[in-house]
Amino acid sequence: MTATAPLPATGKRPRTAPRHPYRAALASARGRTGLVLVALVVLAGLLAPLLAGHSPTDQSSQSLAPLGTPGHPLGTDDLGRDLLARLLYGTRADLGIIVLSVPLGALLGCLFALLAAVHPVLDTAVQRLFDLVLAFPGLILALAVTAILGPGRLPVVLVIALAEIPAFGRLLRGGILVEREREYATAARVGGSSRIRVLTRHILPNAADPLVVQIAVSLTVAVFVEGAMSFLGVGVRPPQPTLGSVLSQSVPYLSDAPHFAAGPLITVTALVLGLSLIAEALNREIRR
Amino acid sequence: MRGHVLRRLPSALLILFVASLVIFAVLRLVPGDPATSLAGPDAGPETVAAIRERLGLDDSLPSQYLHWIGGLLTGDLGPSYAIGGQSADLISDGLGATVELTAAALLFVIALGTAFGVLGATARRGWVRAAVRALTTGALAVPPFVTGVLLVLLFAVLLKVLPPGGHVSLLTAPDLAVQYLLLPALCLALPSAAVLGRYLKDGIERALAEDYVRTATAAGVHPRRLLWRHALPNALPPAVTLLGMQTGHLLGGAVLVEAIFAWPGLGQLAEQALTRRDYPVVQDLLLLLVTVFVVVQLITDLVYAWLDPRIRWE
Amino acid sequence: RSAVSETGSAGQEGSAGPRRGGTVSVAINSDFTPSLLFAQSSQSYQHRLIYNTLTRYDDRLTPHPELATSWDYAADGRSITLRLRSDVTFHDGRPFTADDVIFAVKNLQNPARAAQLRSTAAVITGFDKRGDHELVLRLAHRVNNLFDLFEFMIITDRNSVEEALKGTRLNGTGPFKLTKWSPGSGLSFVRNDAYWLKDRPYLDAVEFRVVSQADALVSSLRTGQSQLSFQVPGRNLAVLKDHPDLTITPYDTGAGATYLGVNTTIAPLNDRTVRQALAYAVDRDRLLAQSLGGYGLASAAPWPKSSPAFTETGRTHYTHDPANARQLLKSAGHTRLDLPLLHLALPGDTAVAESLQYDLKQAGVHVTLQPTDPATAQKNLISQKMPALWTMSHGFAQVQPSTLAVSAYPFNEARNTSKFHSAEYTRVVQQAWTSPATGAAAGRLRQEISDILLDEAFIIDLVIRGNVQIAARRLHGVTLNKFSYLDLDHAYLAG
Amino acid sequence: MTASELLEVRGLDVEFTAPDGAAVRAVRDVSFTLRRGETLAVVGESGSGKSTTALALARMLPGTGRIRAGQVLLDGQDLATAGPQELRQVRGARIGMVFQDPMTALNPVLTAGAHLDEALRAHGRGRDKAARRARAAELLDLVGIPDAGARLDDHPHQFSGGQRQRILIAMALAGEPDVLVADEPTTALDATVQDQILTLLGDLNRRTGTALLLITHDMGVVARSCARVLVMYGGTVVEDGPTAEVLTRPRHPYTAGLLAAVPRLSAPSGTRLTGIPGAPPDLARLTEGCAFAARCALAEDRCRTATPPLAPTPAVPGEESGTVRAACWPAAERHEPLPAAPPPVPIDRPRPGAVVLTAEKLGKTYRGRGRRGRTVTALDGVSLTLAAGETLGIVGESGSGKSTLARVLAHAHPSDSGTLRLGGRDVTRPARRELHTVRRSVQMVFQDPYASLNPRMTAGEIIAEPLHAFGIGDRAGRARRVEELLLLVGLEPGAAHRRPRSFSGGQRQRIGIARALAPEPSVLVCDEPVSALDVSVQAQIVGLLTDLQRDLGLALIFIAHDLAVVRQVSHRIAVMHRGRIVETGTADEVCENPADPYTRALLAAAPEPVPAAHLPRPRNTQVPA
Ligand SMILES: Nc1ncnc2c1ncn2[C@@H]1O[C@H](COP(=O)(O)OP(=O)(O)OP(=O)(O)O)[C@@H](O)[C@H]1O
Ligand SMILES: Nc1ncnc2c1ncn2[C@@H]1O[C@H](COP(=O)(O)OP(=O)(O)OP(=O)(O)O)[C@@H](O)[C@H]1O
Ligand SMILES: [Mg+2]
Ligand SMILES: [Mg+2]
Repeated sequence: MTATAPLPATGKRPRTAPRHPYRAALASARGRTGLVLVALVVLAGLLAPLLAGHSPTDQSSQSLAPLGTPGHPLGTDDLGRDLLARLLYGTRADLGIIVLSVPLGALLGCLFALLAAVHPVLDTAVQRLFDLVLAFPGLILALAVTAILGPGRLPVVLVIALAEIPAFGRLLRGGILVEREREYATAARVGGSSRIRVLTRHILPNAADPLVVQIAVSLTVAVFVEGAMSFLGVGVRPPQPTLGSVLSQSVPYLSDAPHFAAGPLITVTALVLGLSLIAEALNREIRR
Repeated sequence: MRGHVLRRLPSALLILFVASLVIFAVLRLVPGDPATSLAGPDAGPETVAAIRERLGLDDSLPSQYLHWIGGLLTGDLGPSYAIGGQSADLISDGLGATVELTAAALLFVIALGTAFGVLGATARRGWVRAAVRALTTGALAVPPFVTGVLLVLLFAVLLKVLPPGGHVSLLTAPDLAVQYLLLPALCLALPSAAVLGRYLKDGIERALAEDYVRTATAAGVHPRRLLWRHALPNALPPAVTLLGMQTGHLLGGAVLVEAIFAWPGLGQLAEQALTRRDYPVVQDLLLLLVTVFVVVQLITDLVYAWLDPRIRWE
Repeated sequence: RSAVSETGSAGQEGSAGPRRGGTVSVAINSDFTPSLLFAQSSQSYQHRLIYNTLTRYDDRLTPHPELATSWDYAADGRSITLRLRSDVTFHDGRPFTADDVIFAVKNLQNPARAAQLRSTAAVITGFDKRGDHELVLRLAHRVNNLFDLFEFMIITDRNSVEEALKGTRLNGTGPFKLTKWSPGSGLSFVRNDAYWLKDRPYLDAVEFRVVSQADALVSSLRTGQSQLSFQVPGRNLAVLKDHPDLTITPYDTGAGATYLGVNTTIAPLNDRTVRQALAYAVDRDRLLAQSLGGYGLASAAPWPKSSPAFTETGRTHYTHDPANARQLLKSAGHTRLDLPLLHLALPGDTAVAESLQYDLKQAGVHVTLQPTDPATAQKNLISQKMPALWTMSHGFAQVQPSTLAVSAYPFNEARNTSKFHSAEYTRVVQQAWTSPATGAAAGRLRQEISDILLDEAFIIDLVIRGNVQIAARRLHGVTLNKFSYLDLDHAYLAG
Repeated sequence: MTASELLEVRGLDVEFTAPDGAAVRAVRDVSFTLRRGETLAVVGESGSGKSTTALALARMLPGTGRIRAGQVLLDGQDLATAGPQELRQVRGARIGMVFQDPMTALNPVLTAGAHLDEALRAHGRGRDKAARRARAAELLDLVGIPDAGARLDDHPHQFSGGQRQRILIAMALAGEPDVLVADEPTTALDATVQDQILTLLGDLNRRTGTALLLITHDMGVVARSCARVLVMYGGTVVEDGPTAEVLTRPRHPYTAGLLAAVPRLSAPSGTRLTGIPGAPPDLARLTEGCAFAARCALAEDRCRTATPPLAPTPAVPGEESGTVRAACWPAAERHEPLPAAPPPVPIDRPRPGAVVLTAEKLGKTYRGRGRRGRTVTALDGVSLTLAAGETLGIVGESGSGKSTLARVLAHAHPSDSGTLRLGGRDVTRPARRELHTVRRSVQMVFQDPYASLNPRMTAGEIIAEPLHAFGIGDRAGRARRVEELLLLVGLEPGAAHRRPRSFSGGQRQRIGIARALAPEPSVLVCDEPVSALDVSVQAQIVGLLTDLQRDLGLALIFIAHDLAVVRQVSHRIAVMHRGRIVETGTADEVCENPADPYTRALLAAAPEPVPAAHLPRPRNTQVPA
């Protein structure tokens, strides 16, 4: 019998132990650009109290001041509130919403998907449940949920989470179905691992890859939904700014005072671009 | 194929049944009722009582539910409480407009989405890819209520080439109708087109890296045919599933876009009916939307199977 | 064909005189609601196109003949004799008679019709027909707002009222016939060739176009797709101001007023001093300028300038004075209050609420906004379930002042959302409604009502809003009655 | 260059960029010529640059690959510098390619006819659609697909693996190329199908004069189909010459090692194969000198410092000089042949003990999807016994039910009928508890070393998984045991922290074996543990299993479709065909006196790697001058 050298013969990536694909993705040019963009937006939100010179709700008689007004670098809105402050705090509020709602939706979706993996009957039930949630027009749902719960962050978070449940659930269910048939899962069962352990320790980590990409996509969708809800008047309780509410307040002035809308638009664009770059980088790396 | 449809029927009916319960329950949970909406801001209790009586809101909830479902089964959708007229008429009026809008938007989604996907995946020139990325990012980042207003400002107010809003039926004056349709359909389509484009781009890139493309390349097939004949058909089936889901979004998203373009469709009707708590109209309407979604899902499945020969209906 | 030139306002102003022909497109922000045909709803513009009323007020609330040619009050004020036009037919050709008037009154007495002037209609207890075109109405007691009722009450075909309430058939005597109602998109009218006013109307047709979104409404006017609208929110008016093809005409009759309502049963708002402090805390001028686009009248009292009850001292009874507000609060034993404020979850209302919130905060009153959808708000309003504070609009200040207190729910002496009761208020209101007084005596009674309203501050008026008419420059002769019924009898498109 | 030289490759250098930026020199200084009508084999172990060379010919390098230097002259036209337009005209029309994996090389949404149509229209063959369709049917017929006209409208998934491979060949032939490059066209196929394909290629070469460049790592295939052979190692050509010469008298030690590792059907049961020790070089950090030096028993000092050129070697007795070239310093001076591969060494193994596992009339049917789905009877009344310390070899063509049998025996799937006994206990349908204990004594090594290891876990975690499941040892104890197991299967303990992706196929198979051994089973079911590996690694794994059996007294089930390997390791052999065992007997008996016609067919189809006395049936009369 022969001695075995540690060198692999497959010619993939021989020398260094392979980096985790997520880390590799974030280290790619694409991933790094995305990361920087997202980080900028997140920092702006986190540091809002430091960066904003004003309270986002303080009003003055100076309405619709243009860009570069002394004391109001981004100008003011129709009620004379500082737009920079509203933008920063709005970003902060949006971040608060999406970091709550998307993971919540993801978690619930995954729980349902796991439930579906237990038994074919449950699987059918869960699938129909997803269909049901998907079938309801989102904005109508938003109106109803807010009417029941009253205004505030909670309904926004719930509506977004609800919308995300089927997205994550379907994805993970599909992944589990595919991975379950893979040889390594059978190998684990033959190796004596219990069903639960095979599911959680073997199948889940492999089925979770598309979820990571989906999270980036869902975060974008969440910002989108928040904006739509603000526009319909069922968003976060005023006068608390959100990107969506600042944007919807700016609509009557789009032709006369376009700077009103510019801040939130640029911020959302940066966030969306950043997240989609990250998602793309992850996608590429996972596919390798 | 018939077998497939038949097999899906029980679960589809189950969804509709559960949906009807949910719709009914949610509506009664929402505060406010049609009687107080109808009574006006200066009404006294006796007015409200009289209206409640007239609308049959004094009946027990189960009997109201059974009344509704019974009506549906016999083809009677009942009268509208608050808007006026018959629920069925209101819905069929709005349905025409919404179908026009959704169908046009769907066309846009398909056309733009394919363009985004194909160009994003294969364009040689960097600036084309950059432009596609900018467009898709913009379409996802700028909400339709802003896109809509901007489109109107540009095409209706400044350039004066398209009307700012309103609706003419395609059946009565197709040439005018198209002009009314263009902006709202585009506005509604943009986000979905961006999503589809991203999806297709990914699918095409993946397909182009597959062995069978290498096979075709080795046979000397032209790159254009590699894309259209080999890569795209493989990227399509999953995109069709996405498109099915997006159709649901388009129907739902119509609430905003219809308001911005004064489009008398189901979205507007739904909003109006919900704000006035016009129970029958909201109920019928939501159930209709759920039905449409279920049917679209079924169609999606069939199209998927048609596009992907590995899947057979039996 | 182009959908743009199709509707565009092509011609410039040529000959100045009236001219037959043409179609006017009116942009409305909410659809016609047939079941609210007899109630005052936010959208009553079509009423006077299809129907007529008995009389019509001028700006100083003097009634003028419409379907009624003349009238005589009995000396005791307990009956009135109406003489009616004899040359009027409904759109279906049936002649108009006294029976139609009797039906109209009885119809409004029905609670299911939800008519705001039901209390006034209910005063009419007897009908004496003297032939087809003369009628005596007997009143239970004297009222001084009977002509408000006549201004409000549309004369409908008594045989088709149920169809009218479903929106399927609206048969009236008015200058235009309704040809089609397409729910959600609008109404179409054509000229009534048999209109009793000879050679009127000038216009061939009128279109109502539902454009619910304020921005869309603005675009529709800017592009000439619509020639007339009254429903552009103040904030959106700025872009229309300099438009060459449009004229903006504010009516100072005050179709509605924005107010801050106070629930007087919730401590410490049961203390009048606290309520007065709130009235001092708000900056009405800023509210008017920033949230309402400057169209309206900042006023502490509910009366528009055209109202007989209007006084400048009443209007400026409370002005922005945060120091005074704080002082008053302190004297009532408070330095900081935390209260909820309900408002409608619509863009304009939210801006008003935000503005109020900021002003109140400066006086130490910290309010939490409760955006609420209209249906829920309505339910809270009429079932007296409002939180401590709310802001909404009320109507009825534009007609006889007594009507406000008997018909507008927020001010109702017997039962109002503020749950305010006072024997004094009840006495004064009843007296003002039923008193025979005219001239200075009537003025004193009105003053008493104003004084109580201002002093008790259970409804804190902020800004009186009138209708703002935006019309194509070549559209002339448009008027509104006191209840915002659009009158196009004499309207024409020039050039 | 003579007129008959069709393709000439000069000093080809191909480089990839690894994700970490390092340059991977996959092909270095490769030169060879191919004449019209010639058949040339390229052999070498996995990763030696065979595919890369082939792809570089038509400039179809994947990913970051690029030609760094050299020329590819096709009738004098340099393809290495040609533009896209020229390349497109060459691809398919002059150079046809057949790729390795027939499962993925066809577009799942296009019909067979559409594939051929595409290939035909790319070069304007066939005037119109109808003409192309007729030609497509002709081509399918040519490659031996029955009822060709009707099958044009079938999709790839409706064809078997062998048929798909034929479609690929038909596609390559559609452009009537001068050169056919076939990259491991039979690796995924079993012996009988492989035989058909090779016959087809040979016929084509003879009939149409198409030159053939055949890539493989199977010496048997080389011997059977090609007149000349090129041996690659570490990205370079190490030996080049007429097949008969190279396979019988290899000049390069690597070639010799490769040949020694090839199992012979003629070798008796219970012998040991000799693998080449060590592992292939890392192409990203090549140093001067012979790439094989580190593994070469004959290496001298100069081998490590200077790269040997590919030069004609001195003639050995009975051969014209200079027909064989080798890149080896010592070989350039040696006149006598390399020492012949040592004859297979019989190993001493204990006699089998008592019967541990009995299967009686096992049946298993797979039901297709849906109500009217096709059902497949994978096991049809299979009975067998297995004794302690015994190896039972199971052979049979692809799809004969071997894996299904293995899975049923290892309780990966339940059987539909029959009984299964373990040490006398009936364990056909064990309860959950019992199943757990059964699994402890019956373990399995899976067919596919790539798919059966969880890519997200480290080797250590994978091996520790059964320990965990059976509650063996505490954390530290398990770590120690993992270390032991790794050493036992010939891996460094440090390997525990790496993920499967960073191991070679052979190493992965070892991890799978370590996992299966972890709970100390008494029965080990090995499902084609070597089919996916090349010969030298195969020799290592087979040796390992034999040693383990000797040391641990394991009862082994050894599944393969290569009779030669099976004969070598097994005490007894069972031949499977269509879900049944058609023949059983001692290993030597079955191979030497097959009773069943199917067994005979299997034996006949197996290509013998070295034509000892009789040279490979030469398909081609042209012998290099
Ligand atoms: N796309 C790629 N990116 C980076 N390196 C690659 C790529 N393809 C091949 N290589 C490297 O090139 C070398 C030669 O690979 P090649 O596929 O030519 O080997 P092979 O001889 O065909 O092996 P096998 O028998 O496994 O098919 C390998 O070491 C591999 O690491
Ligand atoms: N999960 C499954 N579902 C349906 N059919 C299956 C399944 N697994 C195997 N089969 C079928 O059962 C038959 C036997 O398959 P099995 O995998 O046991 O063959 P094998 O002898 O191991 O082949 P190979 O040499 O290719 O590994 C084949 O026809 C195969 O198509
Ligand atoms: Mg290869
Ligand atoms: Mg197998």
